[in-house]
Amino acid sequence: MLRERGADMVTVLYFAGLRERLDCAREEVPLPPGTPTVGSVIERLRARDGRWSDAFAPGRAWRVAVNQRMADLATPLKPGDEVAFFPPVTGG
Amino acid sequence: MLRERGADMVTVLYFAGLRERLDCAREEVPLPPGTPTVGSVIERLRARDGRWSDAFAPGRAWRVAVNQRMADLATPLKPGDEVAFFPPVTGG
Amino acid sequence: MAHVRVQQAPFDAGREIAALTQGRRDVGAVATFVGCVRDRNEGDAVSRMTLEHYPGMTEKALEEICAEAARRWDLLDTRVVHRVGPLEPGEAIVLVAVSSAHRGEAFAACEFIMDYLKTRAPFWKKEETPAGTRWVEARSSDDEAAARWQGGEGRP
Amino acid sequence: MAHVRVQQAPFDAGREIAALTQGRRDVGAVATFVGCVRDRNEGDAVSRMTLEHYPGMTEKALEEICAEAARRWDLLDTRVVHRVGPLEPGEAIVLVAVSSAHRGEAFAACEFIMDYLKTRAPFWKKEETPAGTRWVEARSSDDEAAARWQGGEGRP
Repeated sequence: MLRERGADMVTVLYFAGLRERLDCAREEVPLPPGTPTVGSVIERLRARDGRWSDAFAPGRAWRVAVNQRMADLATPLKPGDEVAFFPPVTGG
Repeated sequence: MLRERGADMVTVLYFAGLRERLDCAREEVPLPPGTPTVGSVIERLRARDGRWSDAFAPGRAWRVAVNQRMADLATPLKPGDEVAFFPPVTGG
Repeated sequence: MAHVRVQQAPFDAGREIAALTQGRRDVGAVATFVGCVRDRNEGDAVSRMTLEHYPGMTEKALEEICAEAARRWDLLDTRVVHRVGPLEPGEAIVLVAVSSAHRGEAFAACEFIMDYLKTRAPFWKKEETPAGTRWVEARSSDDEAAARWQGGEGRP
Repeated sequence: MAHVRVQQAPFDAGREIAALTQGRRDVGAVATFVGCVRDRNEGDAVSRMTLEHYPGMTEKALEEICAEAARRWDLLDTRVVHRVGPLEPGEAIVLVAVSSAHRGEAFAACEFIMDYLKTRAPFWKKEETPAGTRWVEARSSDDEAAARWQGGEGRP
């Protein structure tokens, strides 16, 4: 995918089983135009090949954090934000 | 009180504030005839002078154990039993 | 099954917890409670506390409470240490430590044992305050805490 | 106010508890939870566990959970230590220790912090079993445990 020069980007991190499934720990993703949210980034990721559409298929259990705080699909995004996707946590 | 020779006795212990109020830690008390219970021993103690009738006056909060297990007024007694009277406990 | 001690000497909470986990691979959860002497009670300053107990019955009462906890929850081990004699503010009075496979049982049993101990184990506290020495009064809140478990059910 | 550490090294539960009571005369109650690696999970033998976490967010998440506990209960101090990296069965994973004047608050807050930590702090467990390595699945029982506190009330 050609990186749009100067396009506004967010840093996307993947953790645990999701990182392994996608074979990707970190990437820069251009923000969709308009009022971008976590949901709109997800749509972009789903549009990619099988691994991505599968990992984020409806019904899959995953969580999202924005700038290190738990977030959800409606959370708005701005350039430079850190978005993290990960499976439900299992600490403690 | 003349100790009835050969009368059946129970050992009575008093703890904490009750011991101090009665100025008595331990005594042998003859078992009333019939089917003696904690209640019948209490009646005997109440029949004594002011300190005793006051300590066991109705409404006073106290507990009783027989042979080191929590008991109540109805608990039956037999010669040689160990009966303990004490204020509500405040450990922990 | 339970390990119960009534003693004058201080205890080491770390060692008591270690005793529940040392050399074991089946323990998933250890819930521990430590009760300490506070320098205030019912609005008065407390300079010292003295714990009286009923030798013989105290240990039996604590063992019975731990046995009841083991009947209600799936526990691996239980330890209760209660001190007696003179104690200063800041000193530990009691420890209850419970191990199990999962945290729910350990938490419930630990709190159950403390609530029952407070109302059924024969200990009595005497406090030295500026207004003189007094026996601590049993708290209705402790009776209520114990009553929560009355129904014999697991969770409070 | 809360003391939070995320580390690979083991911790000493006794020292963490002492840190809450040392030199203080206002602490009446310390409730502590220690979670350990078990050699079994979901019916399979576990030979080793590896904890992954999200550096930076983990500490923030734990601090936020402790702050919420302090908002709900009258607490004196809170300490949370969570280990990461490879752990063997029998080793401690996490400690939550809470001090307060009375035991009710300490018990509730300690259990609250553990229940929220289990569903909101970004840690993930990987297990080595005879059938190979697998990521541990989140438990619905943990979601239910956390949901008990949802109403924002004090007691579960």
